[in-house]
Amino acid sequence: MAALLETKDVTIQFGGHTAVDHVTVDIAEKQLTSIIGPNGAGKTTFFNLLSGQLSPTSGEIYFRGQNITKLSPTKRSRLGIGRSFQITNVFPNLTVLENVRLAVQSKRKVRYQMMAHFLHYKEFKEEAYHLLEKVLLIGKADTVAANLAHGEKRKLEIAMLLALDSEVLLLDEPTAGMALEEVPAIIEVIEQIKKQHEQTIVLIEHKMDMIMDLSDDVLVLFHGELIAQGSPQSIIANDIVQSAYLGGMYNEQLS
Amino acid sequence: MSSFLEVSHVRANIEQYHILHDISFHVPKGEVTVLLGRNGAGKTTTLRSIMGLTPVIAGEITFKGEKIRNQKPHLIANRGIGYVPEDQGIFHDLTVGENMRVAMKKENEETKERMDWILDLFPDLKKFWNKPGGQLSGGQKQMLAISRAYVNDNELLLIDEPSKGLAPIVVEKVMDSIHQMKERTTILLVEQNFMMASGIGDRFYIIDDGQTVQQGQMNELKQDGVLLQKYLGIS
Amino acid sequence: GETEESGAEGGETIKIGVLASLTGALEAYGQQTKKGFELGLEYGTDGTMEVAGKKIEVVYEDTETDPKVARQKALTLLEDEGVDFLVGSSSSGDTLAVTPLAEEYEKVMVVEPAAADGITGAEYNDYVFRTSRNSSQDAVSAAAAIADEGVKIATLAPDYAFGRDGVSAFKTAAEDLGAEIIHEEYADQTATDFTANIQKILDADPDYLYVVWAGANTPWNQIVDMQVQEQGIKITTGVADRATLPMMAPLVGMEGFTLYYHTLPDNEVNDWLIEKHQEKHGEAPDLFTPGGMSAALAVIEALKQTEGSTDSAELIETMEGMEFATPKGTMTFRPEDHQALQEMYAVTLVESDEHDYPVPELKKVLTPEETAPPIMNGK
Amino acid sequence: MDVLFSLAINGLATGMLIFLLAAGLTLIFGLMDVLNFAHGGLFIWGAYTGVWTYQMTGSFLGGIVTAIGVGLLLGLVTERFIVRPVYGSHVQQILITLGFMLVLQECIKVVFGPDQKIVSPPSYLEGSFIIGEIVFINYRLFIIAVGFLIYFAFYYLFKKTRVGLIVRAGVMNKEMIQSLGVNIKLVFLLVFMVGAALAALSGMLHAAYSGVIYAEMGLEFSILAFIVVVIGGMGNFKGSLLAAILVGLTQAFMAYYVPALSLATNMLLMAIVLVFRPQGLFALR
Amino acid sequence: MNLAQVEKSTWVYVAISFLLFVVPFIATGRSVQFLIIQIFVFGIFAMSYDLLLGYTGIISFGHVMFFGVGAYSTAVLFDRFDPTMLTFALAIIISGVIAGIVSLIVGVLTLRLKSHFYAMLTLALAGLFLVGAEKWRKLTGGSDGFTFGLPDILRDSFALYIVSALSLVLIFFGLRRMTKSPFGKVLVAIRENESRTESLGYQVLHYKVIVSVVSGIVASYSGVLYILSLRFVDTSVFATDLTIDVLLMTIIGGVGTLIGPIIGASLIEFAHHWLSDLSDVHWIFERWIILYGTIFILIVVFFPKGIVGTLVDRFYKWRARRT
Ligand SMILES: Nc1ncnc2c1ncn2[C@@H]1O[C@H](COP(=O)(O)OP(=O)(O)OP(=O)(O)O)[C@@H](O)[C@H]1O
Ligand SMILES: Nc1ncnc2c1ncn2[C@@H]1O[C@H](COP(=O)(O)OP(=O)(O)OP(=O)(O)O)[C@@H](O)[C@H]1O
Ligand SMILES: [Mg+2]
Ligand SMILES: [Mg+2]
Repeated sequence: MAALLETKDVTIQFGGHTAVDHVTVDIAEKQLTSIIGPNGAGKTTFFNLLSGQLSPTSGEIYFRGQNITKLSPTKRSRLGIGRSFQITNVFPNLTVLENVRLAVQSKRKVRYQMMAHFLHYKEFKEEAYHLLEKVLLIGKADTVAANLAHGEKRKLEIAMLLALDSEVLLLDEPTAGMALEEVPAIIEVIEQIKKQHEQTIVLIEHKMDMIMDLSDDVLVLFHGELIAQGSPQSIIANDIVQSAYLGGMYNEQLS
Repeated sequence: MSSFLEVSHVRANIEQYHILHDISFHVPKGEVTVLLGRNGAGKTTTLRSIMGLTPVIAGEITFKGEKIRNQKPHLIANRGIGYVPEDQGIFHDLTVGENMRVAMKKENEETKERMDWILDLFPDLKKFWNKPGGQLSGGQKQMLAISRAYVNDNELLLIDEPSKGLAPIVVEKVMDSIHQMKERTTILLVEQNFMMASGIGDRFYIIDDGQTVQQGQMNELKQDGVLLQKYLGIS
Repeated sequence: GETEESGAEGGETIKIGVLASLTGALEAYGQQTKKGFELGLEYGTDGTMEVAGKKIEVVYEDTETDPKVARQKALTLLEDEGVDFLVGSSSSGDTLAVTPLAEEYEKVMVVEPAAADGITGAEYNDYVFRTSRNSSQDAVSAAAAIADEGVKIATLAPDYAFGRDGVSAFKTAAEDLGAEIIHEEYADQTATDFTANIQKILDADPDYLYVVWAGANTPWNQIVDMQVQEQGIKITTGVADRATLPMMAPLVGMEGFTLYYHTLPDNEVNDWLIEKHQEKHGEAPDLFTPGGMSAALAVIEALKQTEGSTDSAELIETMEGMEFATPKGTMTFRPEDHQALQEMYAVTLVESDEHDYPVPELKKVLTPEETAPPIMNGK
Repeated sequence: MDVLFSLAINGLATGMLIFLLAAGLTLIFGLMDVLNFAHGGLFIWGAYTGVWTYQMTGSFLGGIVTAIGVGLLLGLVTERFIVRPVYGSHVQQILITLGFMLVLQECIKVVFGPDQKIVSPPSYLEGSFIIGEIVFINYRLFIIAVGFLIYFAFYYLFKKTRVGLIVRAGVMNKEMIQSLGVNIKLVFLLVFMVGAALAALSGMLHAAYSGVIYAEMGLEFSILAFIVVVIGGMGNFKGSLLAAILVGLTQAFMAYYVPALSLATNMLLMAIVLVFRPQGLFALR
Repeated sequence: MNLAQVEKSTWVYVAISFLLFVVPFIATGRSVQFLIIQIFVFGIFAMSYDLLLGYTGIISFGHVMFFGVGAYSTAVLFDRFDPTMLTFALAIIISGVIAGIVSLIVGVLTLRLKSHFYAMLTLALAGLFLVGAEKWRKLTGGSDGFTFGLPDILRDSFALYIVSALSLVLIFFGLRRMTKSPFGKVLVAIRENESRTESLGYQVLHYKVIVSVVSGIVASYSGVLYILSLRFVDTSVFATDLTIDVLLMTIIGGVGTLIGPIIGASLIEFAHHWLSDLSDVHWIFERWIILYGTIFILIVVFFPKGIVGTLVDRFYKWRARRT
């Protein structure tokens, strides 16, 4: 399968600390790749490198064979790399609907239009509503984003990412803090995308059952290094993953 | 006999919205009590009301027999209640060490001991002692938030979703640590991770739409398939 | 505006609008002008507030030292109050924002105490007469007080129009008298430290240091601290209002000049002013009080000569070359640029028994001819 | 060489004076993040009341004590009634503190009259002496000493206590610091009062330095203080001190060597620093 | 455009605009007209400021530099050339171009900075403009300033009134449309969360520079009108006081609303005018500035989001409570 995103020896250092250490991976097109690893292993940092929030100290990043190492987040987003954030990152004083609408507007490339009234673009709003429905947030469309409960913000975050409709979706712990009963709905959304076979998803999660169910491919980061890559089953059998990431309780559960 | 922490018929509004309608529960000393419920049910708001951060318009909250409803947050905190907020409340520009230092109410032998225990629990914090809190990874921030509440000799801890963003092995450590503290400290927990909740909880309450709708012993809940399915979507 | 009515029943009235900074940074000056103007009217009309059978009405407006407000107030005066004369104001900017209105409404404006040369120079118009001295007159007086063949002079002035103009006028006048300007130093007026500037003056080693200064942040302390006088450099400057005298205590013995100090002029009008001012306000008149009075006297004298006519053409013709008695002796409006030629005073700063601050002592009256500034309106 | 030294020492003194001015703002603006445009008002009230006492009693020290007392009191009033409702909102802070500034400034004129007031240092601090070719001005040496004294006092305070941390934490997340058992309102109040007292003290010291005080001087000098706090790096005493000295020295040397630009010194300096080091010279955040 | 789609508020504004043109037939006094012209001028200036502060979340302490550029371009042109309408047109164009270039350079230089630092840098640049005007006396006349002639039409207060009113109305509707356009929505997004806007695929710096150029040009135009009404120019057109004034007007009216700054400008101009007139009523009011300052304090207390902002808020709450 063709690699959509590739990194070559990507490294980033913060002061003396190497957060991502010579990582070389291929992320296959239209697949769901998961990244796991202990806290502070460099998963989010790796996302930041892919999406352009950070630029690597050394190494290169390719998207469809094009070197994008030096491109800004904006440019990468326009190329088709969209992301959600681990720490909720929305427009706090705008309504939920407006948050999503802004993302839709960007996708439709209406960026510097100063003359037309925004209501002129009704379909943006409709699309935004549609997305809110998908993530079970339709009832909160007119709530100001700052007033959402934590789990609701996570859903909004996902809706905004979906709105961008980008080729690559980078999802950073989308379900952290989401209620047990609502996680399935989100998984459902992800599964649907997977089924459509149109978008490439990269997922960071600490929920192992989700990883096992959804992933085609799993990457394991450890102290910034890529220590394993493979199918979910092979990864879970990995000793280091077992001892240093999952710990005893998970084993008990498995057995 | 009034229990350790008693919340009865609490109602709270945020601006013009009624968020809590009728919240009642009690937390016995030395136990771990867990609040469960879906997103937006009002769990966080309940903890904030206890802390004095969200004003209560009706009902009563007593701690060790004393009314603490709508007292100033710092007075409530100084009664020996620690709080780990949902959004972690890290002081981003302060280093990990400074974050800890700000939290310390006293600096004595006991605190020092506890500090060693904490750093043992979360070695990452030691490693990044001089790093600004804002630069930590999501999970590291969560560890820091928990540690800040551990560093003082609190009688009651309110912890909002501690497992969020933590690697499975760290979740285990946090559970361990709660077990260890149980002798001295009572804990009120909001948790979405049922494995963790059921692993350490003694009692549970389910909150739905601003009301406490169910309560009971954790062991019972684990067995009760109907309840699990109805409120927690677990089958 | 604030109206003071008095005088004859019935008959026509003549309305005068006075613009001054009654609040803000130049408040003190504005108040002096106002008091002087009031007393001027009283003196000029012998207390009747009437001239040529018409009663006089005055409206005072506060310009707040803001050109926009000045213009707004001037319009109010010209339009709503329908004044026949404008008088004012405390700052040159305020004044320049108003003089075109005087021309437009064809009303005579007596400028007092704004000093910028431009008012009777580049920005001159026929309706403007100035009773206050202009910056060049200051400079010429200063030169007259110290300049002589072979005297070496350095200058220190704030780095903006007032300082620059003052120095350049002084330079011309002093060089005419044979002196040599060996160093010009300009300082940031808002700075707190002038020692570097003073250091350079010390390096130049002149006989005299001529200081042009206005505003509150003064260099005097530092001139003393840097022991300028001890190093054989004599200081000279214009003596300003009473509030600044205590600051000049360390400069006792200094030779300089002033446009007014109440003990200096020796004439009836001044005697009357001192007495009345003491009676009314409990203190002696200050720097710009006689100016305010002179403005009033100029207006009254003009009206007397036109027999109460407020026709502007007639007034202008009358006032050009008009002589009128003021607390500073007889002033004359020069026909070419309508600048009043007037006495200035060369003084020495001496300690005083009465006050805990030094006072200027008359060295020599500089006659109007001696201090006549160049004509700068191209006529 | 002598000139260099003389410029340096006078520049240093100016810098110290500016530091005193900026010290209060370092607390209020730098640390507490309050855009306090009324700072100049605290400054003039310190100057006027201090000078009044000094001239009534003849005691310079009395004047200083009065200024500090008035500063504390005004700080209390300002924090409690003006600033407290608007923490966190710069836009509201600008409006309300500017309004209060006008009130403070105008009240000076009501109480003390509109005229400027003349002051001189006490006899024991007056005058100057010459060593070699260099002139040492006594009062400036005194200012330098006071400046260092205050700097070290606060350096020590922040080193030894949690005050600095608590204030910074409180600005970042007020609810959290309260939940940790800190009465942040009280801390803010006290820190604000100390900042106000520093402003008032510097007003008094400045009065005797420049020899004259007037109501409008407040706003003029507070802009300078803002500049120093920003280019020093917000909330950092060391940064403020060094930035203030930098401003003082630059002013002195520019006035001597590049007089044509001396009018623009402060602004140029600030523009250059911010273009090349946008976070200020010694950023804390 | 379908008339039915036009927002209700637009009709209200259109109606008010028409009223503006009736006013000079009622208030014929020149001093009243001058006062209202000042409100228009500062209304325009404040709207341009609100574009930065209210819509994009940028606090600038140097906005006066554009105002001053407009003022001096006009004054110098009228001083050097024959005062004709052609010169006026030239003045508008030249000042717009200079302001555009200046704001482009300033924007590119400064807009990368964060809040306080940006504010202080603009303060510094405006300060340098002031010093420049002070130093370049051949052109500017320094702090003494100079007066200049105007074409006969513009000397007429009524004509100037119409010109200013028309400018205000056109600029108001123009900017309103801009803030309601997709572009304007992105500005608001930038105000709320810059980095998030970036990761949605918007180039934040471009937006900021564009908005600062638009704002600079509008501000310079208000400077042009100001100087026409004053017919005298001095360095005070670069004074920080003016930035503070416009800041106050914007905040008092309510940031993030365009009508707010206009109301703020009216309030400040009128309050100033009336309060200072009070001093004749009773000596107590000689210190009217105390009252003036107190008004600011009270506005923060009773209208925390500015007058318009707070009223709009209350209206929404009231509506929410009814439903
Ligand atoms: N901006 C930054 N400056 C300095 N260090 C940073 C920065 N961002 C991340 N780090 C450090 O890099 C390491 C990797 O962080 P990262 O956020 O990528 O971890 P993570 O794998 O996402 O962990 P988690 O599961 O806890 O979210 C951590 O040790 C963190 O402290
Ligand atoms: N400031 C506010 N204004 C309006 N509504 C609010 C505000 N804060 C919270 N809410 C609403 O109150 C409800 C309860 O919120 P709360 O944060 O207590 O939920 P929660 O049970 O903790 O949810 P989660 O599991 O997602 O954290 C939510 O529906 C939320 O939208
Ligand atoms: Mg992470
Ligand atoms: Mg919650």
